[in-house]
Amino acid sequence: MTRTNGKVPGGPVLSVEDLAVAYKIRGGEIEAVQDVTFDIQRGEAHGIVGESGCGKSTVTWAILNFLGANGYVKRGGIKFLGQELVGRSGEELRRLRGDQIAMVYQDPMQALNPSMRLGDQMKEVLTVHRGLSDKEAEKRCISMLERVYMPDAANVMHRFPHQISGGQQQRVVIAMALLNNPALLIMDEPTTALDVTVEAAVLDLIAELRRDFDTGILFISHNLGVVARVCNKVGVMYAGEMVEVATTEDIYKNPQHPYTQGLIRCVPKLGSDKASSMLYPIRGRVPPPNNRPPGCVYGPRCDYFQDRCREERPELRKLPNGVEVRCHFAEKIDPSKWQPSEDILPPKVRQNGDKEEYIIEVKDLKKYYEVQGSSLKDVFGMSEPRYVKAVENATFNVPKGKTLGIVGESGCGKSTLIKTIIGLEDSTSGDAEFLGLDITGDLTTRTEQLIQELQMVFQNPDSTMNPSYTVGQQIGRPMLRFGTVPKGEVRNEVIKLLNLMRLGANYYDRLPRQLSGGEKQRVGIARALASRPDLVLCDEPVSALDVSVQAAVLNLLLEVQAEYGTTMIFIAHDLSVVRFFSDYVAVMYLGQIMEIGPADAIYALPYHPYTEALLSAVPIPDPSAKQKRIRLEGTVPSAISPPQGCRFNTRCPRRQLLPDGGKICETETPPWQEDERGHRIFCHIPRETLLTFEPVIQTKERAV
Amino acid sequence: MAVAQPTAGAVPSQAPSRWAKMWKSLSIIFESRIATVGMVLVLFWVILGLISLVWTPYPPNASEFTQNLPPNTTNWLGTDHLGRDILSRLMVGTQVILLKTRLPWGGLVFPIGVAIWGVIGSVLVGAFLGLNAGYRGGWWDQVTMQFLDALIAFPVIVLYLVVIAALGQGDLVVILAITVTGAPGVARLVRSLALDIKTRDYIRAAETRGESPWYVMFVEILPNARGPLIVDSMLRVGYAIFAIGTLGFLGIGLPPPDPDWGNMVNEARKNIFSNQWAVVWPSVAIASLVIGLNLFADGLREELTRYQK
Amino acid sequence: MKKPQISEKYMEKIHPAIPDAYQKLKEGRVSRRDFMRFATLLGLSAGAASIAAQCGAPAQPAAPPAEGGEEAAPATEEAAAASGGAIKRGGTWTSSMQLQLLDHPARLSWVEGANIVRQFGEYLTETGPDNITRPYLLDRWEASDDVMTWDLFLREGILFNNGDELTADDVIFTFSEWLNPDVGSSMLGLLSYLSGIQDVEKVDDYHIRLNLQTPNIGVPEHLFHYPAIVLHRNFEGDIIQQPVGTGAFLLEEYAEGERAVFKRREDYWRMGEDGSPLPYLDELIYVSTDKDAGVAALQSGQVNSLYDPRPSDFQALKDVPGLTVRPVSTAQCLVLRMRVDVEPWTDVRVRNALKMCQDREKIMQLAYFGEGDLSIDAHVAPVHPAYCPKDIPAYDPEGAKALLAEAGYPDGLTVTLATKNDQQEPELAQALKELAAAGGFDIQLDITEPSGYWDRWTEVDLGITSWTHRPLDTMVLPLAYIQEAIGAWNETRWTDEEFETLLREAEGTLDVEARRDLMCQIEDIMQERGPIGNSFWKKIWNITSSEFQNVQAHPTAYDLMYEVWKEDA
Amino acid sequence: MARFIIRSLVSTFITLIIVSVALFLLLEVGSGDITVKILGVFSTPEQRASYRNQLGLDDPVYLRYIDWLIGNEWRAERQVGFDLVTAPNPQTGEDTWWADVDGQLIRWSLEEGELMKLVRQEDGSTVASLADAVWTTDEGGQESFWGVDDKNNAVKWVRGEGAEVWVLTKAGLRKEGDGPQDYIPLRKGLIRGDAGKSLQYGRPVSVTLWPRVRNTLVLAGVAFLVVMPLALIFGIIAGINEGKPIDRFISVTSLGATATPEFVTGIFLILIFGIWLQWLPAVAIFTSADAIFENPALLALPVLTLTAVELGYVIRMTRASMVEVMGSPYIRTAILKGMPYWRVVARHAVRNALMAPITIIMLHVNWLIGGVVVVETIFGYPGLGKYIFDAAIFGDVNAVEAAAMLTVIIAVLTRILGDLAYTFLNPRIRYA
Repeated sequence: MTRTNGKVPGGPVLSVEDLAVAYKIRGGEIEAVQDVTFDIQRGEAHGIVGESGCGKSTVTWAILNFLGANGYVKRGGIKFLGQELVGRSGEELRRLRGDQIAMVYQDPMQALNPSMRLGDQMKEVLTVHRGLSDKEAEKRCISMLERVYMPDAANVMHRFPHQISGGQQQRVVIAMALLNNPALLIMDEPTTALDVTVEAAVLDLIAELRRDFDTGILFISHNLGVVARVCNKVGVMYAGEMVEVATTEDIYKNPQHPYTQGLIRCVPKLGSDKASSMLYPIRGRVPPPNNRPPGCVYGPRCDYFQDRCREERPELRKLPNGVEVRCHFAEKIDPSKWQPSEDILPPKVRQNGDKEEYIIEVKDLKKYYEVQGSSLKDVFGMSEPRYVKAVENATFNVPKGKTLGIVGESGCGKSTLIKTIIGLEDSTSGDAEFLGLDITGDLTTRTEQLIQELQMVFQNPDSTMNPSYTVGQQIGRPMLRFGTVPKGEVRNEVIKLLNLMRLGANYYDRLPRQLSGGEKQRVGIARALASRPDLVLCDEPVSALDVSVQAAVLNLLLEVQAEYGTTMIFIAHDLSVVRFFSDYVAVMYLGQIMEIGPADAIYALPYHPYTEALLSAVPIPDPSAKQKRIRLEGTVPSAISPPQGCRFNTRCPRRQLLPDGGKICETETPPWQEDERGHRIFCHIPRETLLTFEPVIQTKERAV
Repeated sequence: MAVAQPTAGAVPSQAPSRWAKMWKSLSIIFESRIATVGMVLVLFWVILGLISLVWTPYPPNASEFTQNLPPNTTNWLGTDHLGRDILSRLMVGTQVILLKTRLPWGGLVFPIGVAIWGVIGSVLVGAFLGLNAGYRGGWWDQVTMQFLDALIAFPVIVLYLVVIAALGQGDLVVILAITVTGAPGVARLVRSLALDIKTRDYIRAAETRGESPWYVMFVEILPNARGPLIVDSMLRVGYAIFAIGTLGFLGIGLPPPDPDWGNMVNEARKNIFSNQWAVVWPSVAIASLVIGLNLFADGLREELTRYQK
Repeated sequence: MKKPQISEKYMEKIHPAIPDAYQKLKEGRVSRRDFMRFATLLGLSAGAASIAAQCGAPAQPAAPPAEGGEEAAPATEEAAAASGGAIKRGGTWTSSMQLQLLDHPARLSWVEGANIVRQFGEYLTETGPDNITRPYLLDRWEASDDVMTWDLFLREGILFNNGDELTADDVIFTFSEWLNPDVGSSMLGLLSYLSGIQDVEKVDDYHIRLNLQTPNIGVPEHLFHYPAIVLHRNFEGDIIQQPVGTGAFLLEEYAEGERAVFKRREDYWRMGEDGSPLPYLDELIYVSTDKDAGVAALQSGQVNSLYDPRPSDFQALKDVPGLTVRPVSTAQCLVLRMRVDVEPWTDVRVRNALKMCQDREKIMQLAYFGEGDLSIDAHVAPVHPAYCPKDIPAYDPEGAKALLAEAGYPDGLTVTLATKNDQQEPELAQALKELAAAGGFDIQLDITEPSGYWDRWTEVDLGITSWTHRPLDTMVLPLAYIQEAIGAWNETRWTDEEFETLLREAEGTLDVEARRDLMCQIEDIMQERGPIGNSFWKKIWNITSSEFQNVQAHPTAYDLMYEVWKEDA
Repeated sequence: MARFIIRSLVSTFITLIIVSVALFLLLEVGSGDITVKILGVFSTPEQRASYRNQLGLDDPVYLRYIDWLIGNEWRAERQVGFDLVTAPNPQTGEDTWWADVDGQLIRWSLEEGELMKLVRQEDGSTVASLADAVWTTDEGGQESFWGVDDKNNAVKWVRGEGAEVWVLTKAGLRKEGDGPQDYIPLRKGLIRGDAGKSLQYGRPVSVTLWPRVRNTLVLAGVAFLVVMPLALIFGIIAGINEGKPIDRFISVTSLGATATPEFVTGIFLILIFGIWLQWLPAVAIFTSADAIFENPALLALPVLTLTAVELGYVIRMTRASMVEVMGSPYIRTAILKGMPYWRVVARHAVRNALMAPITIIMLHVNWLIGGVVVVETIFGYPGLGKYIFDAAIFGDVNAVEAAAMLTVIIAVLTRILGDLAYTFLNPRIRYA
């Protein structure tokens, strides 16, 4: 299915030159983007990566001339198929949008009109731009939906957005974008809101479409791994500037700009762990647009900073190897000789004694929620109560001073599990003991002392702190409440903790809105530590942070663990982070732990089929790595009526290995297959068979 | 372990003084032109009312002049049908609304006016109910919301009429009526805020500290609802003044002898044929104060949302 | 115009006292108005009395004590002048008046209801706007010398609107309803001199005799008491279901709280100036609105009249073009009453001190826009026939102060004045508060809802009570100022032996002049040591669109519509 | 969706129960001794006590509530032993209560110690005769009889012990012997349309109320029909032009209109159009029951007044919603799909933007009714609002209860309508 638009092939689809975008604000204006230059050829996927606030999205809005009432292109040009877009009339732009230039957005749920049928939303692209009849449009839409592997495409046309899953919504958005076979497709973080297995499928789709449609793609992401999988060329943005543009291969293997190098050092490689590798955060933070330093914008954070960098703003220049970079000293920097400066040096991980003393022991823990149905019977409470089986028979132990990582996609019950442990919910049945004390009940059943021993670190830096109170008040509160510190000492103790978090005493009186995301997260950790707990539960503590900050926070947690010997349970959806951070890992699916054991064992053969699928879906920031492609069909079943037998049986790609196509999976609960190290797999497929799989990922260094 | 100062966090460590903080939170008002205009309007009446506590051009209830005079140099706003100075009456009329409440016992007077006490009442009751409904959820929520739904189903004026029919007139009854009619709205607002705020992680943090529900509601949640609550209260004071005016107009508002704007309109309207000014001034007073509060609230809301972003 | 003549003999036939009165009239010792009142009281038909008065009166009657008389006279003259011109028939008259439940006319307790019934029912007598009572359905009445027997002679040939003729049976039925305690008419109390229906005697079809148990001079007035509509003999208790009467209009619709609609009747017994039966108007509509809406409606011309305008309504309407305002003096007042059994009011000096603090002119100005007649501190009004004119006391705060000091309050006195926020009481109270401050009184105001005040009106120490209009002086004083009334309406607990004796005498005195002499003393006693202050008598107003002619303002706000006609707009 | 609607119905039902309890408690119990209002301030405590007994005010509150809401003849039937039925009074058409004894409608009265039986005839008149031996003897040896008296009460007479009671005749209070010892004043209850008698007008509330309800529905309906399209159009125009002069103009004007009380707007409209220009009727003078249909101009100023206040409010709501929707990602999607601007507004924005205001507007019907009270009072418009106001001022408890209940029902019904509209507009609920 190829179609040319009668445009001259050969020239770049999009050519951005010295683009500067400014926003007018009260009392002046802010240049959000400066001097951005790049080209996109037909069939090329050009990625833009960078941390939040770097101006990635602004570039896309500028291309579409959708900058809002107060934004405008201040300098530079945007050429689309050779024609200048800047200064075009609204009507001309309108004709291009949706036709020649299409866009896919981060959150498909938000991007689709909640009160219009999907078919209507799709069809109008054709009827308005191409003047097709409703019937023809419908046919085209259905075939396009089928093209993006949408099951039951004809039916989906009549549905509303809320009636299909997030992955399907994104497929609809993509199909809609492709309907007119656009020359340029702009994708702004198209998979960020999706689970990892769904993300993998969507990324596969994008790669495939790029080939088939010969479309130029501008792909925006903060995730180096995602960009590596989709793009052949990458631009790295920092503080509104393009600091490096190169092929994907070059960016990952031979980063030229110190910022690019820093970014890559921040990200844990899949399979690396805290004992064998280190994360090096970039110090400082991205400057806000109205407060950028003179000279090189990256200067204050750069390890190679020199006076020239302060005085002279580097130009984006092409190095002999074709890489474009904005650095005065690009040729002179050898990343392999880089040594971390002291302030970002990660702690040495202390190996706590091998004595396996369990601090928490959980056995067959269940958590069910009662749900209300929507039938008449339910309204009058006459039907049988139904339950969401959020956690089913969870069994695990965590040794003192160790970390248990829990991975799984959204809705797998990992959050419920730790909520039950910490006592925000009571458990439905099963046993759970913390240092021999029962913790199956909720907080109201627990003693002050027990409460004090279990604390939690939260995911969202913006909501982890109460905006109404100062840092000092919030860290001090647990001390006062549990009386761990005499009243007069609280301030000193808080400052001590702040120092441990690498925050100065001057943070004591600050309000949360004066802190950056990373700082808030550190305060959150300090608050959790304030009552000197033995067990800290970390609920995705770094997933909302930019990579450079993420590394710093992970290091901090390691340091805390080293300092206090704190035991941790660590939830994340990022398998690399979990692997890096944890001693033990549990993989959950639909409320059930599928596989649990020492971290290295999970990431190596034998895999549970679900683990295998997860691993194969992880985007790896290494274009050279070979990754097995296993994709899960369908969507996660409802937790109200999970599949009988093995909960994974409806989607398991490996059940064919069993006799009868895995009939047993549908009828019988799988056995726990355990090895001598305590690595347990919840599967009917014998361990021996599982061992025969190929490793999912093979890089030059190691195979996972 | 070496402790390094993050460079970006290097801010002068001088803690800002209380006054500076207050000024800073006030300065948010001046950020918005709308809010400033609104505040000026409101302050105008507050100051006029404060002045009237010690001085008015003429005694407000004394019929010293010719009846129904148009504005002139002696009586800047003219006189009413009983020959009383309208400006003096307007000024004193501010008092009962904004500055004082007359208790039924021995002519005792309590500071702060009926409109404001009424709103304070509805905020207290509404916040209490809304917090419990929103935070505790479940049974609490069902019962509270059902009860509030019933209250909301009453047309406000009808509820006023019923309360006043049952309890008679008086400052306290008006306060009660404003409280009763306002509380459901506040409760709904606070409930929705609480529902939102309680999903925040710092609430989880407080709960995992084993804080009591009261602590969570009043210490952790309520302060974060204050922005919208203050904005809403401003609007509510406006409604209350509107309502007091309406009740006064209907002749069942604040009891005499203090002049009541609504009642001034009511009395003057009979003579509107010969004297329009006596209707215009109290009308303008009510409208300007309500507009002032609305603008103030609107501006404040805009600034607060901008601030949060 | 040729003066008609009436022989003294004719007058004598009617009542022996009339020639005497006529003599006084001729000598100018009584005003024409007083003569009229007296003569018709004794049965001389109004027409005849009026002729007699014209004959007998000197050029101008002795200055009547009140302005009301003067103003009423031109009004009638104007009407008379107009009636000489071309009377137009047809048209609709709309008025704003609150309408309540209406069933038995005898049970009426509100004038509005009487204004409805009066349009299709009639009275035996009529007290005109001039406060003079004339025969109406009666041809005439005769009273015995001892005023114990009253003969009522019915006009013949009057038809009810259902075709039946009005006879003594109807009147006797009506009396029986009044006297039946089960009906609950306020007539029962008024006719206390009749022990029962057995005292009402049918002499023939057109002649009814009343045999009084006690003498009473007020019978004709009583027969015009507003519930005293003459009923049809078959009346069953609900006038809305059975709108049968002798009046000039027919009731088309009555909905309480909404409206009443009347159409003209073709066969009414009285003839208009043009020789055809009254009424002139085709239709009357009463719309039940509150007064405020009524005022706006009158201003905009949506209605033509407004029932009993309040002073504020009068203020609002008096300058509206197209409206004619007809004021009329009344005996309505706001009494400043002091309870003489409670300190400090036990001391007559304190009472008089407070009375001296009344700057009557100013109080009337502030409380009633000056629209009244100044009063002395006695409950006798200039419109009362036997009123004895007195000087209006002056405002004397210094005197009051001295008197207070004498009574043992050299530093003044703090008192609480209770009243209701109903008519003009708050304004009066406010004005008095300021005026009395100079006299050493610090008056605290205690103003409540009307019901709140009526709950305790007889109990408060110092209060302002509103009293309504009663046509005779002797009708009001016994209600509130005698021993017997303590526990009932004697709100001040004031009794005075001399006063009571004089009052009893006045009640039995027919001769107005003689009664006036008694009243002079009664007024003096009340001024000297009485329990009330009284600054002014209210006026009321009839405000009607100017195109309506022959409109009469009545002191009790009766709508007399039969002879009203409408000019072409 | 079914669940949503049923929930809303159930909630409505509970709401009405709560409201009725609240109303009853406030007015019947909270407003002091109602007998003072009926008998007047000059009545004696003895008279009031006797009358309280006759009105059944001595019964426990819950029983009175049930009587008030659903009637009490079922309760009285247990005492009397016969079916109790109503028959119209031939003169007034008002319902009167009778015992149905074998097809004969009967009442009783005690005269001189003898029980008289009053049998209702075809034409509505009664024939009196001596009642047969009907006295029953209870344990205490007391001979008593439960029957229906001629004042629509079920009463208990005790033989030889006629109580001295104060009877309120139309003439006022009268003391009578031969009175009953106990009373159940018969009524059908509010939900069966019997709201009792208006203390102000003396007629059954239901008779006087309905014409008023009709008038108000016409007024509020017309106002609603005027306000809604205008408000939505102006709100949308302002919303899509956020920050531009036209938005400023609409916003400021609507704020001014909202902040100006109805009574001010109304007064000046009367002055200008009714009195100065005399273009429109100044007040609503109903010279006939159907005046609004005969002369629709009567509605002009009241509707205009209501419109001025309501319009501003709804415009502000709609504008805010429109602004929010126009800033939403799916509108961005639509624009970036290259949809023409008006298509974006009409097809994508309006429907979503109307969802929030429509529910709020329906909730706002309360305010409309509140405004109606004021407007009706200013214009003397004989509607429900003025009815409530007059009744409240008069202390006409029965009328206030019935009318307030009715307003609540109207408010609640519109809320259900709002819910339905919301359901219709919002597929998330429709297809949940």
